[in-house]
Amino acid sequence: MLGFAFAVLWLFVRGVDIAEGGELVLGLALGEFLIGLTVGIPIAFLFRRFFSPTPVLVRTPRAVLAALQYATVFLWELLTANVDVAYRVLSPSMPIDPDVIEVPLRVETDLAITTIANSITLTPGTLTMDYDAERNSLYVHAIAADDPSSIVDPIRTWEDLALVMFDE
Amino acid sequence: MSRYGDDTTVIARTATRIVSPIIFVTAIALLLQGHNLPGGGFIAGVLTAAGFALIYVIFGVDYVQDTLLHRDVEPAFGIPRPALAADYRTMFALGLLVAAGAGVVAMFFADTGFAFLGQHDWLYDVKPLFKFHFASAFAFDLGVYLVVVGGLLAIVSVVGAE
Amino acid sequence: MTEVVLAAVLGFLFAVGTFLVLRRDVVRVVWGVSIISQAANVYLITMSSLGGGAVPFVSAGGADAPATVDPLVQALVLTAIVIGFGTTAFALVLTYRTYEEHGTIDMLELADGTEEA
Amino acid sequence: MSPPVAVIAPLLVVLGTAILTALAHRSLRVQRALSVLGGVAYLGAVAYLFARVKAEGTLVYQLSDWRAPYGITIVADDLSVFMLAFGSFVGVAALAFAVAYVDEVGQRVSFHPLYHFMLVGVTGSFLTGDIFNLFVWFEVMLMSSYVLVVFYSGPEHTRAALQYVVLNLVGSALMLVAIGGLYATTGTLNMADMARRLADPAAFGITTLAPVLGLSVVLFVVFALKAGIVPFHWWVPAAYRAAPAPVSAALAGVVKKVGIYAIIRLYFTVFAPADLGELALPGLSGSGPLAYFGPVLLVMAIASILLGGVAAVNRDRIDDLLAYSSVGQVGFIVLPLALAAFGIVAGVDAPAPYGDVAGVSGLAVLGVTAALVYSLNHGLAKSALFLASGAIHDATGTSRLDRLGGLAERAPVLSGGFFVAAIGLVGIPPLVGFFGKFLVFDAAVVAGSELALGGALAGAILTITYVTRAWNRGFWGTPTEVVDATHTNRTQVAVVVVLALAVVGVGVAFDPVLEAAIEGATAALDTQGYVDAVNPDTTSSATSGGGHA
Amino acid sequence: LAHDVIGLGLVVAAAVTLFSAYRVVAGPSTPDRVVALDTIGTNVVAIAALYAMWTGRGLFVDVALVLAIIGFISTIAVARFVTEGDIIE
Amino acid sequence: YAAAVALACLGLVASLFGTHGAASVQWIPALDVSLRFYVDGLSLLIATLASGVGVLILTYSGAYMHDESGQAKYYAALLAFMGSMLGVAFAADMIVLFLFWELTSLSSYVLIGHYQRAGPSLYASRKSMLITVAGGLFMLAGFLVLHAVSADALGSATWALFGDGGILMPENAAAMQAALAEQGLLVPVVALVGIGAAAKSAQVPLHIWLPNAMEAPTPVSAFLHSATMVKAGVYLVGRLRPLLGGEEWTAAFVALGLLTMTVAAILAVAATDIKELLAYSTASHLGLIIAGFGFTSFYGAETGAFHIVNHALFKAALFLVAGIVAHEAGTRALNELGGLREDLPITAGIAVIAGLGMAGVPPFNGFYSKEFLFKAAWEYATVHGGVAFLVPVVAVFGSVFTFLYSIRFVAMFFGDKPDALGHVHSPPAIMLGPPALLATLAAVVGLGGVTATFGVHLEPLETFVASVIQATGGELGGGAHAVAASGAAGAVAKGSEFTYHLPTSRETLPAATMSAITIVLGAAAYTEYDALHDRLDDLISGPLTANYYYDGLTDGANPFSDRVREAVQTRRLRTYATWTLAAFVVLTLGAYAAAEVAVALPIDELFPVTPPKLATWLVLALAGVGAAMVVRANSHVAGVLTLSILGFMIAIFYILSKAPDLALTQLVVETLLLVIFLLVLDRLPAFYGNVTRSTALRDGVLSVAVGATVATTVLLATATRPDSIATYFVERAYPDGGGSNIVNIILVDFRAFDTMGEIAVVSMAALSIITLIALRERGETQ
Amino acid sequence: AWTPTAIAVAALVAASAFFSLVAVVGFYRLPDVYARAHAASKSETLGALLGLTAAGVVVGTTGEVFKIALLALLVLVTGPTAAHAIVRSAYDAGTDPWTRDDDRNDGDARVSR
Repeated sequence: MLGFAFAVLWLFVRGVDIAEGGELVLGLALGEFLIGLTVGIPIAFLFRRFFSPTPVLVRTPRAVLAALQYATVFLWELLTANVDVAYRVLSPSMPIDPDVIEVPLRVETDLAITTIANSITLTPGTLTMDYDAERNSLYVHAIAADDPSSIVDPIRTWEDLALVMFDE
Repeated sequence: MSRYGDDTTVIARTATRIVSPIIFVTAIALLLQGHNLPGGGFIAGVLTAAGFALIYVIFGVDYVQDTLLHRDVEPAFGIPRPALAADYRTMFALGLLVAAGAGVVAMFFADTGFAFLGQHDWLYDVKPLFKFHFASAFAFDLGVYLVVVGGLLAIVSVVGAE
Repeated sequence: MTEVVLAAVLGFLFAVGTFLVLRRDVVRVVWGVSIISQAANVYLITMSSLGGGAVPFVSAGGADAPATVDPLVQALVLTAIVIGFGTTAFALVLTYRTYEEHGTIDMLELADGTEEA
Repeated sequence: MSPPVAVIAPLLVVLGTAILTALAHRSLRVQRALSVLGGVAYLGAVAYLFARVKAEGTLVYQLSDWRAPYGITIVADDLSVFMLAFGSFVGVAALAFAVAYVDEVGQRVSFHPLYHFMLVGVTGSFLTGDIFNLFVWFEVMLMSSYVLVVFYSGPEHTRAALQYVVLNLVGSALMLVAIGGLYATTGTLNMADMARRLADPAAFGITTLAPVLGLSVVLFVVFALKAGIVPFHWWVPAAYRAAPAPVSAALAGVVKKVGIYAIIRLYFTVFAPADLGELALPGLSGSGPLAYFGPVLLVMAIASILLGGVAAVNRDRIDDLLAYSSVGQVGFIVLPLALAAFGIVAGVDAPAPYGDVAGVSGLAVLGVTAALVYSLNHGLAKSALFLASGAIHDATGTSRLDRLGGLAERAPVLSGGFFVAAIGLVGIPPLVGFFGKFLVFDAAVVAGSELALGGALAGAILTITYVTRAWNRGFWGTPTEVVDATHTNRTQVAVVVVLALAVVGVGVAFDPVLEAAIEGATAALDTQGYVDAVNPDTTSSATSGGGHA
Repeated sequence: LAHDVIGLGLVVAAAVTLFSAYRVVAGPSTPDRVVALDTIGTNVVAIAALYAMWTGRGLFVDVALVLAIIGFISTIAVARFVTEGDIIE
Repeated sequence: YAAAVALACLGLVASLFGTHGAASVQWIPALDVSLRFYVDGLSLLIATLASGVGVLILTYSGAYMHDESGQAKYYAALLAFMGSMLGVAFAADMIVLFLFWELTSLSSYVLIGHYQRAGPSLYASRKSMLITVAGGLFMLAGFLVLHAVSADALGSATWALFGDGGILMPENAAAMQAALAEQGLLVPVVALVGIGAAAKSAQVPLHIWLPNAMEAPTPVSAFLHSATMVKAGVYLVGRLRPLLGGEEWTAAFVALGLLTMTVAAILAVAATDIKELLAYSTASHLGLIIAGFGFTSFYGAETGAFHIVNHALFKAALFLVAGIVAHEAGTRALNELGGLREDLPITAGIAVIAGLGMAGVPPFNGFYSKEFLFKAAWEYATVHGGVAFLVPVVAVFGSVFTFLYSIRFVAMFFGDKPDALGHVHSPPAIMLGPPALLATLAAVVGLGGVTATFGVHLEPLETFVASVIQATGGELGGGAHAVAASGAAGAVAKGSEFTYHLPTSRETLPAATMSAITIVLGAAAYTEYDALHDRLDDLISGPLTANYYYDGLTDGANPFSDRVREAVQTRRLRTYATWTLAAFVVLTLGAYAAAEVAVALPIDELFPVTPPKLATWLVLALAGVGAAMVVRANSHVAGVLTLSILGFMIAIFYILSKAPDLALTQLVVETLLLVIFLLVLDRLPAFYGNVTRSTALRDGVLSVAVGATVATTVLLATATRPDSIATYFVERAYPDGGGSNIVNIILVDFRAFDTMGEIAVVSMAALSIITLIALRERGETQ
Repeated sequence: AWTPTAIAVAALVAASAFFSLVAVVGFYRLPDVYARAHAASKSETLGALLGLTAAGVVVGTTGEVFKIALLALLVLVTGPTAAHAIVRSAYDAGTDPWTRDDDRNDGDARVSR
């Protein structure tokens, strides 16, 4: 079934045109989808071992809602983040006092950790520097860290969103 | 699951896990749409090689070897250390064979020279869905693809295991 | 369009390439060689002196044949790029082997290693 | 069968063998069997092609029959078939020698595919009909020879290989420059089409032919670098010494010839009909690019004869001596080419056997024939000598002359082969060497240039000095103790003897060889025959793309 | 309007590569050369995409796609190299 | 049983007696070189000499060296030598003559190197090979000139000396000579052919290989020297005499001949061991023959022809006697051989007959031929007057020394025997057979002269020598001088009848007096021979002998070639690259200058400035700056990163110039190259070669020259836009390429062959890297 | 012409150009590696993102919207990962972060070469 995901990905890569000239023609997409299937399944077969137990995200419906609102919060944070980074960089006196703070994480499936790390990097003021495995905590380099907690608690909000999303 | 991860954090690993299927699917896409969009065997081969190089960089050769292809590590005689090099050699030899074979086979079809007059693309299409015209220039592209992948991967894995 | 700028830049690239080739340590020589082969590839593209005209892709269905930059040169360059890459990779590994054999990578006392047998 | 597929047969055979040996890298015996089988099949395919070309003139073969300037044409005319014939013979002999000479591990790892790829490059560049393809096959040939030179990666193997690699990488970049320029000026990549466009530029919208000369010089530099003519011969001594004996035999016998062939093909067929007006430099008379190349080639030939000969006199390793002497012999090959260039410019004609091809001067035919015959002699004799020195090196462990004495007693068959090949090099009749030298002298006499005659005589005398020296030091005299411990293995000696007999055989039955050489020379010289064998199509295309001049 | 804004974007991209190339050359230590290189890579991605818009045909987009992948790969490779020597253990 | 083989071929030669034909089989019809054999007097003479003496030598050597190793090689070489000598004798065209000529020198090389362990024999064999082959090459050059000239002398160029259209046929020798004369090629031809003949038959200064060739076993040296090999040169001179006979031919060969005669005779007097003495005497006698052939008068031909016969008879006998003496007595030094008469009686008899013949004492056979020489010299002097008179003087002077050393040789059989020798026991019969036969033949010829005065001639010899004489052209009528003393007796009435008898009539007085003077002077000078001997020794050491030049040449060549090689093969890539690039720059600029190209700087269409054009300029500028930064990169990593920047810039340039999949490949290739660089870099040490100013300056100049050349090439090449074949690709790519990506169609469909070659390169790159790494563990040369 | 898509395209392209410049300016202004990496790669990713959305809006046939969407996703994922890899390698290189008054709290250093 991750071959199936690859078939969908193949649809994306080929860029089949669905709505060309008004109504959607599914025929072409379906043809492309079958090609994706024949291409995706061998790749899945090749990398069967690769995706270690990607959590079969059994889509209990609450996780779907969590994923949706995670995506919207993420997009919004993305926009605001870069504005004040841009503002912080462009203002003549650079109000930055960078320091490294250490954030212990509550999630421990490594897909969750990765999404947390990436979303942190994209949200304002923090960059994940390092992650050490046995303490399960992130070293975050904050650029405008006046106090650690104001940096830590947006990370917590991301976490309990991710907890719901990956439901463990 | 064996031993690594001393200096690649989980983020890098899962990022690679997420990105590398995209690389491979893109490479295959570039191969398949070689004919009427920018693509072809070279770029597909080089891109797949880059994808594998990324995997070697993140996961290391041995991890790829024994978990991906569970080949035992001991190289047969006369092969440098990663035993993968042995079947990269067969891969690029196979690629050469496919490329040359595509040429020679076309020689018999239209009894012309060693190449492919406009490909008699056997489009076997079950008519309601797709029509997939399978060019025999594609056979040549496939040969080029296999050669480039085998060659570059042999180079990277041998030099990498160095 | 920009013959002058292009010619100047290309001449300059070749000059830098040969300059690097003439240095003492092997890595620079290999750099010079790879710069020269990349510059030769760019030079090939300029040979078609790309005037106006579209991308060399006739659209699907193949109606018209607009004046495209000529595709032949691009095919030649593509071949040259990959060939250059193969040989440069080989030259690199060769320098690495040379270093293993001689212990040093500068040309001078590569020069007066004794010859035996 | 409709288009002559015989032209592509040698290339396909060698390519197939290379692929199959690369595939079968598990077991050595399969590789050996495949490799030798492929070599023999390649020789058969070349012989068949040779017979076809002799029977029905030049065979042209458009790959996947796209008309000539648009696809790649493969042309097998008398010149390339002549070169291919003895190139393949030397290649296969070196291969048979390598099976017994190169050590086990090397062979199973990748000797056979690489060697066959080199043969692919050689055949491709002999047979190809367009310039970029020539470049690609040069690259194939170069690439495989890089590796074969570093095959035993000892210290001074890598050093020699490093210089060889760097010089040739720069060379191939320059070749790209020349090819791009030629494409920009003439607008085609096909040799026949290029000759046609250079013949009357106006019909193809070519305004000035002036840059063609410069570009052809750049191309010539690359070929001279490959052929090892004098200001470009630097890689020769090091590479030949570093390479294993069969590889250096193949390099000396085949790769050097590819350079010579490229020079002949490009300058005597493709660029000959271009007239650039009168040349401005003092001392150059005539209006073709050959007027410029005549003196250049002459100077380089004399320089390489003297330098090679003088440097070879006091070498105390056989393959060192052979390396320098091959630099000298290349001078002998290029000298008649220079005279042929004079012949074309000045239009002197030679007596009987060469004088009666229509349209080209007799001296040109004589010069090119002399070059072809001498390159045949050089290919056979020199590779026999390299293989003999490899056999000696393998049998006694060293190849320093001052440690070899009295080999003639301990290994009579091997030394007999060496003697015959060395004598062939010296130019004792009835071996080929004599006819090569004789034709060179004849060309010099017919051209009436004492400089060439003097150079040739000096070269001949120098050859005698270093050959007698090598023979006296190495083979006569009291046997030293390393010589007493020799046990030559027999395939090596058999291959050397086969090549020595080929030298004698070709010398005695020189008549067909000379006719083949003369036809090769005429094929090289009349562009008109070449052009309308390929006959590129003349769509004076209404739609001149891009629309500005 | 879109046409000349995109033209402007192109110039901006060229400027960005110039400035960050300066950083690649004069950077005090290796990592921030790499940072500069990586920014150039992603920037060129945007450039290619913009150029796709400029010529109106969309086939530069999968050039941009490959370019993004390549930038990422080269950054990762250099990042590993900077930490400790050989990349493939 | 090799003798049986020789007998067989003597039989064959005997069967050719008296025939007068030409046989030819095609060898290389393309060059119309064919194996032409022509049988006439001169060739028959040489052939009988070669095969006859060959038979005797073979029987003699059967006994002489039946205890040495490597006999099979020896006999094979000897027979090969005889066969090739027969070939030389019968060859009727120049290439075949040259073929057998070289074969004789090759087989003599093998024969002289027979003792392949002894050092001096190796030295001698190399010397002889060098000199004879070099001489042969000059002769080849002469033949080529003859061939080139015959093209317009006889209409069609031929190699044939005889047979139809042969250049030596009487009816067109004159045409050839005229053609040679007005092209002014006569002198170089005489010079080239003279050098060839001189090299072969050991004239001064190329005689040096002769004494050293003594290292060979005696039958070989006897065979080589006296009978055949040096005859080859003489044969050539005799053969070409009717062709090139004129006064510069006379001047050249008479001078050469007489000079050799005196110098070799003096050296023979100075010699200390018998074989060396005989070697020098061979050289001087050959000088005499060549001087004879040099004269264009009838006496000249008589001298040459008759002396060839006599010389073969007495010299072969003497060499075999010397072999017997050396073999039995054990030493070859003259001064401890003496009084060998009472225990070598019949050899003494043989030596006396042959020795006196060599001395030219009447009534032995050497006397008649020497008297012919005096006659020729005398009437050459009377005709030309003035300085021509020192010709007879030199002839007499030389023959005095000849008389001296031959008496010395004979004297070692008489007198008392020094006790150092012990008893030399008599040789076995078959070693005595051949010398005895030769001595009896010599005696018969000698007595033939005595009986000739009484009118009974011995018939076959005279007809035979007569046929030889007019084979060499006899009296060369070409030329303005009449025979001043045409008052010769009726003996020369029939033009080519040849007789020899004692001097009876009056007008042979000057010749007879000259010979009398020689005998008296010789006998007088013989008394203090030893004083004469050691005064000659000390004045011939040092730079007077040609030997010194030869040794200087060969031994000097070795260090000279080392210095050349050191100068050339400095194992620095820098010098190689500079030479290559310098040659490249010079040749290209020379070509541009030769073609006076117009470099046009098209400034004008810099405008209109459009944003992508601006972007490409920026990118290109940046590429240049990046390349410059690579030079100043202070660490490998920095260099690699800037290199990858350069790669990025070039990729952007491809994108901006609408080449998307080029950009793709360039980018990905760039990344992989970066990865491989990084993989390799951490293994290399951080070594930064710092440059000295001077080298940097030179490199800068060279690289600027290279850059300028390339820039001009770019400007020139893009100046014009011919209508290229790309348009065809554009409109045919879709219909019968079957795809809309023209580049891919071109790569895969139109020019698939390049792609094929190029994937071969990629796979070879992979293979080679695997090889480099795999063969690393056992990389030591075996 | 001021069609609404043109306005959207112009705005998005302007924004992407602006963020790219911000990344470069951040390059110069910020003193040490982390801050540089932090500002540059983050706003650079955003710049690329906006440019891509502009391309998404503009492009002709909708065949390539999916490609651009995929490209956006790719930039979104690989951007921070690359930045993270770089910062971690810088951190392992032992260049300590610059703080306003050069004092540090509760961090440890692990140096390997």
